[in-house]
Amino acid sequence: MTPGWIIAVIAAAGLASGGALMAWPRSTWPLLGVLGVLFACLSVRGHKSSRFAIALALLLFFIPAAGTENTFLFELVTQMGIFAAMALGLNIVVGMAGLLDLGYAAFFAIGAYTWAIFGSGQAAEFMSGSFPLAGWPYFYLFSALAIITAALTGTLIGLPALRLRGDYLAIVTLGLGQVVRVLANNLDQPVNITNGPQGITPIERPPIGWLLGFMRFIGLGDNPALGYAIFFYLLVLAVIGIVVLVNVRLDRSRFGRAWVAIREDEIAARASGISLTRTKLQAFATGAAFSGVMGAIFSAKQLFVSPESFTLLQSITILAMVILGGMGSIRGALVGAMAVTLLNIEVLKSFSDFLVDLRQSGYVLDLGIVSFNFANLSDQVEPAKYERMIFGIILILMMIFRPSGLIPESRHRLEAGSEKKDGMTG
Amino acid sequence: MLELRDVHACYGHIHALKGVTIHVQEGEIVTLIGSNGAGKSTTLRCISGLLAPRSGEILWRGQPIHGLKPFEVAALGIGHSPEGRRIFPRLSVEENLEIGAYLERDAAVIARRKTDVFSLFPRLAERRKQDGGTLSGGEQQMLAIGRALMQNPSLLLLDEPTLGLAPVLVENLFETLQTLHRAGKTILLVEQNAWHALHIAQRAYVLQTGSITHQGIAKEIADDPEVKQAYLGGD
Amino acid sequence: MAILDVQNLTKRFGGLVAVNEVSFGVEAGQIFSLIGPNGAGKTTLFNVLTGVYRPEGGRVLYKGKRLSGLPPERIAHRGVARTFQNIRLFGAMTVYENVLVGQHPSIRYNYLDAIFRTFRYFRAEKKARVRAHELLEYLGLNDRAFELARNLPYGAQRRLEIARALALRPSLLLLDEPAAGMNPQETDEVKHLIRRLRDDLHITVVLIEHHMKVVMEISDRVVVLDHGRKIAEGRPADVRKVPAVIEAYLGKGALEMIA
Amino acid sequence: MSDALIELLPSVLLEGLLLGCVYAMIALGYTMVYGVLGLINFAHSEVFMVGAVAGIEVYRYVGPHIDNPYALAVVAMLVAAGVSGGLAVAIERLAYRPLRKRGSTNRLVPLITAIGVSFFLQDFVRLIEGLWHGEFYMNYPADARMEAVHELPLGMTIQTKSIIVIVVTAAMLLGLDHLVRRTRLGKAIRAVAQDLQTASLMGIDPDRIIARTFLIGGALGGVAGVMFGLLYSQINPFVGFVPGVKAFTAAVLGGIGNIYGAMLGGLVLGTVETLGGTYLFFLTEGAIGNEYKDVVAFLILVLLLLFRPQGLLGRTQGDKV
Amino acid sequence: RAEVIKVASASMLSGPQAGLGEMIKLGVQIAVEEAQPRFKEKGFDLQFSPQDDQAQPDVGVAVARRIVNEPDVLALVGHFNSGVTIPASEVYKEFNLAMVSPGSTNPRVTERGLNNVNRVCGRDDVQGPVGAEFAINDLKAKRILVVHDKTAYGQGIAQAFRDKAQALKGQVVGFLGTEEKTNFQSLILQMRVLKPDLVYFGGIYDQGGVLLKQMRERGITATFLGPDGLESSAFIDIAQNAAKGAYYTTVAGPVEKYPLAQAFADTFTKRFGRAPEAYALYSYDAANVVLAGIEAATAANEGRKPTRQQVAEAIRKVQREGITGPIAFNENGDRTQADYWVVHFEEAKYPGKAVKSITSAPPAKK
Ligand SMILES: Nc1ncnc2c1ncn2[C@@H]1O[C@H](COP(=O)(O)OP(=O)(O)OP(=O)(O)O)[C@@H](O)[C@H]1O
Ligand SMILES: Nc1ncnc2c1ncn2[C@@H]1O[C@H](COP(=O)(O)OP(=O)(O)OP(=O)(O)O)[C@@H](O)[C@H]1O
Ligand SMILES: [Mg+2]
Ligand SMILES: [Mg+2]
Repeated sequence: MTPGWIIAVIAAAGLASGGALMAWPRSTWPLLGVLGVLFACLSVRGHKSSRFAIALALLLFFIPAAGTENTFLFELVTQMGIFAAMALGLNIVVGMAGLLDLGYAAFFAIGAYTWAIFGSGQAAEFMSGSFPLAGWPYFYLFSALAIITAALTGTLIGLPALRLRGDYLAIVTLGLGQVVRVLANNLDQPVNITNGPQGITPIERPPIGWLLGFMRFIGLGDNPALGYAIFFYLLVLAVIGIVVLVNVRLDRSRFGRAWVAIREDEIAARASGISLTRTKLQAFATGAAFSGVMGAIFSAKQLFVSPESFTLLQSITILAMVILGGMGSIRGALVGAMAVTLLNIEVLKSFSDFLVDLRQSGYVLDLGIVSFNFANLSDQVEPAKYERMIFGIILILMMIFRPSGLIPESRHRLEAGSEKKDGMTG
Repeated sequence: MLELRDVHACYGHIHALKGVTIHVQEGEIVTLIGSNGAGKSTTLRCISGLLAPRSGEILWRGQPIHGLKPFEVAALGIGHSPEGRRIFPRLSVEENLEIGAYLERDAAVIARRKTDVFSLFPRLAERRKQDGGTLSGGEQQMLAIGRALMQNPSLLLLDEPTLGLAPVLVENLFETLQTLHRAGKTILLVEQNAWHALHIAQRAYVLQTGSITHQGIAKEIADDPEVKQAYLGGD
Repeated sequence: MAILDVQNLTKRFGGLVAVNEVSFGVEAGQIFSLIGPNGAGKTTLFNVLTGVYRPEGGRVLYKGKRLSGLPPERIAHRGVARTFQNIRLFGAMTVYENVLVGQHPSIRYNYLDAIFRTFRYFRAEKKARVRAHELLEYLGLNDRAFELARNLPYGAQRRLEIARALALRPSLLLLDEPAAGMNPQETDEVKHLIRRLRDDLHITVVLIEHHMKVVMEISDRVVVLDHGRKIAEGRPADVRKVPAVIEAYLGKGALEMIA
Repeated sequence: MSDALIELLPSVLLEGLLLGCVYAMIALGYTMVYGVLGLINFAHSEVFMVGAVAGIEVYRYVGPHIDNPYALAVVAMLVAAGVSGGLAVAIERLAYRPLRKRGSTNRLVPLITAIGVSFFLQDFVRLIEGLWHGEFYMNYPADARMEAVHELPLGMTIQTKSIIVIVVTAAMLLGLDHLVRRTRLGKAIRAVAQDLQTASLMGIDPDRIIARTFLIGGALGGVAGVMFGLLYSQINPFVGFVPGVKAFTAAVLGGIGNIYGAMLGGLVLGTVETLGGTYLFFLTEGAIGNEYKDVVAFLILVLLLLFRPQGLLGRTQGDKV
Repeated sequence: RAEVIKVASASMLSGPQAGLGEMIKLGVQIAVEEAQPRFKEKGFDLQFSPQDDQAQPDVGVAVARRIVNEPDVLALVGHFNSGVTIPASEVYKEFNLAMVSPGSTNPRVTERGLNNVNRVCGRDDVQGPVGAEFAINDLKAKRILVVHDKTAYGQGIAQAFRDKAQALKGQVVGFLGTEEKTNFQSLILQMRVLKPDLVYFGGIYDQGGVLLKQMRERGITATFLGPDGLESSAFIDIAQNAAKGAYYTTVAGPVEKYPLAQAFADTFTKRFGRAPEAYALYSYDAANVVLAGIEAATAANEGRKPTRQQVAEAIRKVQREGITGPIAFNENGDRTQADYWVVHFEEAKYPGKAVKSITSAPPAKK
C-alpha cells in the first residue's frame, strides 16, 4: 500500500498540471503532466477512492475545460480510449488466455463496418429500405449489434484456431485478419457491400441536441463541431469505464481464472475440468466484443471508414500496447494504450515540429567545441519522416529496460488485496 | 580439488544459501543431504555457474571459478546432471548423449563412451532413436545420468539421480557410482535417499535452510541421532 | 462393486505397446498401487484413464459408466482427479488461485453473473474461497497461499498439486509418484496424508510410486506392470514375493530394506 | 477457353515454383531463428530488405567493373549474405541478447523488440540511402544475358536469372540440411533451441551458437534479397514486409523450426498463390480474381493446419505428460 | 517581431508510399521558400509545417486535429490519399481551414461541396474517360484489359476508364484488381489467355513500372496506358527499356508548353539534388494557390493577418497560371477547366512527349 503522502503529492500534481493545461491548452508539457498524473493514479496501490477522484477531476473537469480551447485534446484522449478498449480486449486473448492473435484489427473493422454500412447510404446498394438510419436509437442499437457481430466473428475465427498451439495460432489469426481486410477491400463487387477501397462516407452520428443544449446553458455556445468532440470524448470515457469494469469482474471470476489457467498449462487445466474449447472461444468472443463496439464508435467519429484502417500494422500496434503495458495486466493495457497513442500522435509529432521550427529559425547549437546550425540540416533528415524510426527505438529500449511492461501482471498482490477486504467485511 | 568458501546465493529476495563452506577431494564421493528447499540444488547450481553467488568464493584446483559461465565451467571438467533431468525433448536418445560429449571431438572416444552408457542402461540402447521427451520418467533419468557420463568429467555433480527410478535400478545406480569411484572419479552427490547415499559416500554434509548443520565422515553422520531422526526416517 | 474397472486396455505409440491388454478393478475406498519398472506404462495408463490419450483397445468403466473416449475435462467433471509425475502447476498464479481453478467444475455461475456480480456469483465465490482455505490448511500450505506457485520449493509444489486435485471433489484420485524427491521424513508425511484422504474424505486412491515403503505399508492392493503387461496382482505382501516382480523391479536389496 | 487454361498450367506451376523459392529462402531464416530462440523474428523481413539493398550497392559500385553478369550476381549475393548476416548478428547482440540476459521468459517481449527493430531499420535504410544517393527507390539494372528467355517443353519459358534462382536455392537448402542435421554445430543449435541452460552445462556457449544461427539465417535472407531483386527489379526500404509475412506463413505452414518444412511451405504457398491468382478469375468468370489470391492462400493454410496442426512436416510436440 | 503565418503540408512521409509524400512536401517547401521574402516585406514571418499522415485515415484525422488547433496555420496543402483526405477535410471544415489537395482525385473529395476543400489535380471520372477515348479513338484498341491497384485512386480511375470504354463500344476483356507490388506473374499468365492489345493500368508508377517490365520480359506486347500515377522519372528507372512506347494521361502539361515548369524543375533539382516528380509539380501549384489566397486575403484585410475564413474564401477565388496549366476553382473546388494531356514515351526516357491534348471540365454537380 502506498503511503498517504504520495497520494497527496499526486493530487497536488494533478491540480497543478490541470490548472496549467487550462492556462496553456496548446502546450505539450502540461498535457504530459496531466497524463503523468493519470498514469500515477493507475500505478499506485490502495486509496482507491482518492485516486479515482483525482482521475475523475482531470478527465471530467480539467481536460474538457482545456479541450474547449484546443479540441485536439479531445481527439487525443478519444483515440487513447479507443485503443485502450482494444488493448483491453486483446489483453484477454493474448495476455490472459495466452493465445497470440495477430489479426485483432479484424474485429475493429467488423464493428466499424456494422455501423458504417447502415449509418450511411451504403446499405441501399444491396438491400431495400431507406438509408442512412439516422436519428435517435439507431447508432446505439448498432453499437450493440457491433458487439454481437464482433463476438460472433471472434467465435468463428476462434473455431479453427482451437486445435492450434502458439505460433500456429498466430499465423492463422494473422491470415484470417488479412482475409477480413481483403474482404472489406473487395466486397464492392459483384455486390457492393463495403464500397471497396473507396470506403464509406459520410456516416451518421447520433443526434446530440441535449448536449448542445447543455453547452448553451453553460455558455459554451452551440458549435456542433465542439459538441461532437465532447460527445465522443464522453462516450468513449463511458465505454472505457464499462469495459474496465467488465474486465476486472471477469478477471476475478472463474472465467478469468480459467483463461490464465489454460495459458499456464493446458493439460493441467483440462484435468481440472476446464474445457479448452469453451474457454478459448469465450476469450476470443469477449476480446472481440470490446473491439467491435469501439469500431462502431470509431466509424461515427471519423465519418469515414475504409480498409486502410484495419491493417496488420494496426493489429501489431495494439499488441505492442498490451506488451508494453504489461501482459495480462488490466491497468497495464490501459497505460500501454495511452503511452503508444500519446507517442504516435502527440509526442513524436511535437518533437519533430520542434526540430522543424529550430531549423526554420536557423538555430545554432553551440557546444563549445562543436557548433551546429540547424539550418544546415540535410533535407533528408526531415524529422517528421523519422517518427516511426524513433518509435521503433523506443519500443526496443522499453522492452530491454522494462521487459515485463510498465505495470506488470501481479496476481498475488491482487488476490492478497481482495482477500484482506473480504476478511474485513465477512 | 573443489572448495566453496562462505558462499551466499539469492533468488530475488529469497536468501537460499547463507554461507556454505564445503570441499571435495580428488577421488572421493561426497554427499549433500537435507530436506526440501534446503539449498542442495542451489549449491550445485552455484558450482556449475548457473547461478552467480552473491558473495563468497568457489575454487577449482585452487583457481576461482565463481563468475565463470556454465560452459566455461563445463570445459574445466565439471559435469552437472541437473535437477529435473532436463532432457532435450526433441533430440533422440542418441543425440542427447552426443550433446553430452560436445566438448570431445574424437568420434572414436565418443563412440566408446556411448557403448559404456548403453551397457549401463540397456533400456537406453533399445530406445536409441526415440525422442528424449517421450521417454518415461525413469528412462529420462537414466538418460540424464548417461549424458553427464558422456562428458567424462573430472568432477561429477549429480542432483537426485535416483528420483523416479525403480528400486532395482536405484541399486544398480549406486553400484555404478561405486564403480566410477573405484575408477578414480570424483562425485558430489545430492540425494534424498540419504540411507543409500551415506552408505557409498566417504564424507557428507547436511544442509538445513541454506546452512551446513553437520559435516564429517559419512558413516558417522549416518549414526548421528539427529540426522537419523530427520533424514533417515526415524527408526 | 468396483468403482473403476479397467478392461483389456491397450495403448500404442507407433510400434511400441506401452500398455498391453491390462485389466484390473479398483474397489471403492481402496488404496490401490501401480508399480513396475521404469517405462512399464504406468503413467501412460494414467493418461489413458484421464483422457489425455485415447486407448487403441479395451475400455474403462467408472461407476459402471464408460470413461474411455471422453475428453479430460469431462472425466474431471465425473470426479476423477490426478496429479502429474512432472509437476504441472499454474506457475504464474498464486497457490490460492491454483486451488480455486481446481474447483472450476463445482463453481456454478454464468458469464452474466460474473459481469453483474449477482447473488449467485457471490455465493459461489464465497463457498469456493472458504473451501480453498480449508484445503490449503489441510495440506499445510496456508501460510504460502499468496505466493506464486512457481516459487514454492519442490515438496510444497507436490502438495499443492494434491490440493488442486482435491479441489475437484473427486471420488477417485490418481497420484503419480507423490513421494518422488522427498526425503524419508517427508515421505512418511505423504504416506499419512494418503491414508487420511481415504479415511477422512472417503476418496479412492490409485497410486504410482517407486518408494516401496509407501507402497507396501498403505496399499490394499497392488498391480505390477512390466513392458505394458500386468505381471502380478494381489496384496502387497503377496506381490513382493513373486519372483518375476523381484527380478524385474524390486531387486534383492529392496527386500532387505523393507524387511 | 478451357484448353487454353490447361495449356497454361505448367507455366503457372513454374511461376509458383520461382516465387516459392524466394519465400522458401526467407522462410529458412525465420525457421532457423525460431528453431533456436522460439522467436518470431519479425525483423527478418528487414534483414532480407537490407540484403536486397546491399545487392544494389554492389551493382552500383562493382557492376561497372565486372562484365560477366553471372559473376556479378554471385558477388552481389555474397556481399548481401555478408551484410545481412552481420546485421542479423548485430540485431541479436543489441536487441535480443540484453533481453535474454535480463532473464525475461515471456516470448512476446522479443516479438515486440523485433517489431521495433523492423520500424527502425526501414526508416534507417531510407535515411542512409537518401543521404547517400538522394533517393531510396532502387532498381536492379537489367542485363540482356540475365533476361534471356529459354523455351521449355509444354509451352513454358524460363529466364536465365530464374534458373540461377532455382539452382542457388537448391544448393543452399542442401548445404543447410547437412549443416543442421549432421554437424556438431547443427546438434548444438537444436540443443540450445530446446534448453539453453542445460545446453550450456554440456559446454556449449549458447551466445555463440545463437549468434551463428542468426548469421546463417541472416545470410540466407540476404541472398534471398538479391534473388528477389533480380526477379522483380524494384527495391525500397519497405519491400521486406509483404514477402516477410508470406515467408513466415510458409515457415509455419511447413512446420516451424523444420528446415524442409520451410522449403516445402514456401513452395506450396508460392504455387497456391500463383494458381489462385491466375485461375480464380477464369473460374468465377471474372466476378473475382487476383485480389483474392491471399484469401485463397490463407484459407488453404487454415485448412491444412486444421488437419495437420503441427504444419506439413512439423512433428507433434514431444511433450510427454 | 514579425507575425507568424504558417502553411502546413500533410502527406505520408513514412511507410511504403513515403516517396510520393515526400515529393509533395518538397514542392510546398520550394513555394514557401520562394514566398518568404515577399511575406517578410509585408511584415510576416512565413513558416512551413510539414506533417506525416502515414497514409492512414486515423493518423490523418489526428494530424488534422493538431493542425486546426495551431492558430498560426492559415491553410494546408494535402492530403494525398483520398481515403485520408475525406475524413480529415471534415475536421478542417469545422474550423474553416482551407485545404488544397495535390493528389486526391476521388470524385467524393469535392462532391460534398465543402467550401474549404479544393484540389489542383484532375478527377478520376474525367481522366479515366479521357484515357478511354484515346485508347479507342486514337490507338484503336480492340481487346482492352483493365488492371488496377485496389486503392481508392487506382480503382476509381480504372472504373471510369472501363465505363467510358464500354460506352464507346470497346471490348473490355477483363477488369482485374491486385494489391501485389512486385510479382505480377499471375496477371501476366492471365494476359496470355486473354490476349489483350491494350492494358490500362489504374495505379501508381511503382507498381505500374514493375508490371510493365515483367509483361515485356514475358513477351506480352500489348500497348500500355495509365493515368497520371505513372508520371515520374522513376517509372522509367523501374521499367527501363520496357517503358518505351507506354502512354499516360495527365493534367500536368508538357514542359515546352509551360515554361514555368522547366524553371521549377531547375530550382528543385538545384535545391534537393534530384528531379521533381509529378506530385511535386501539383503540390508546388497547390502551395502557390494557397499563398496567393493568403496574400489576397491579407490585402483585403488591410495588411493585417487574415482569418482562416477569409483565407478560405480567397483561395476559392484565386486564378493563376500554374506550372500545370491555368488554375481556377469551380463552386466545388475542382479546377474549372483542365487540359488533359496524353504523353507518350517514344524512348525509355523521362519526360515523354505530349501527343494529344483534351480539354475537359469537371462533370456538373449531381
Ligand atoms: N527459481 C527460484 N526462484 C525463487 N526461489 C527459488 C528458486 N529456486 C529455488 N528457490 C528457493 O531456494 C531455496 C533452496 O532451493 P533448492 O532448490 O536449492 O533446494 P533443494 O535443497 O535442492 O530442495 P529439493 O530437495 O526440493 O530439491 C528454496 O527455498 C526454494 O524455494
Ligand atoms: N508420447 C509418447 N510417445 C512415444 N512413446 C511414449 C510416449 N509416452 C510414453 N512413451 C513410452 O511408453 C513407455 C511407457 O511410459 P510411461 O511413462 O507410461 O512409463 P512409466 O511406467 O510411468 O515409467 P516411470 O516409472 O519411469 O515413470 C515408455 O517406454 C515411454 O518411452
Ligand atoms: Mg533440489
Ligand atoms: Mg511414470
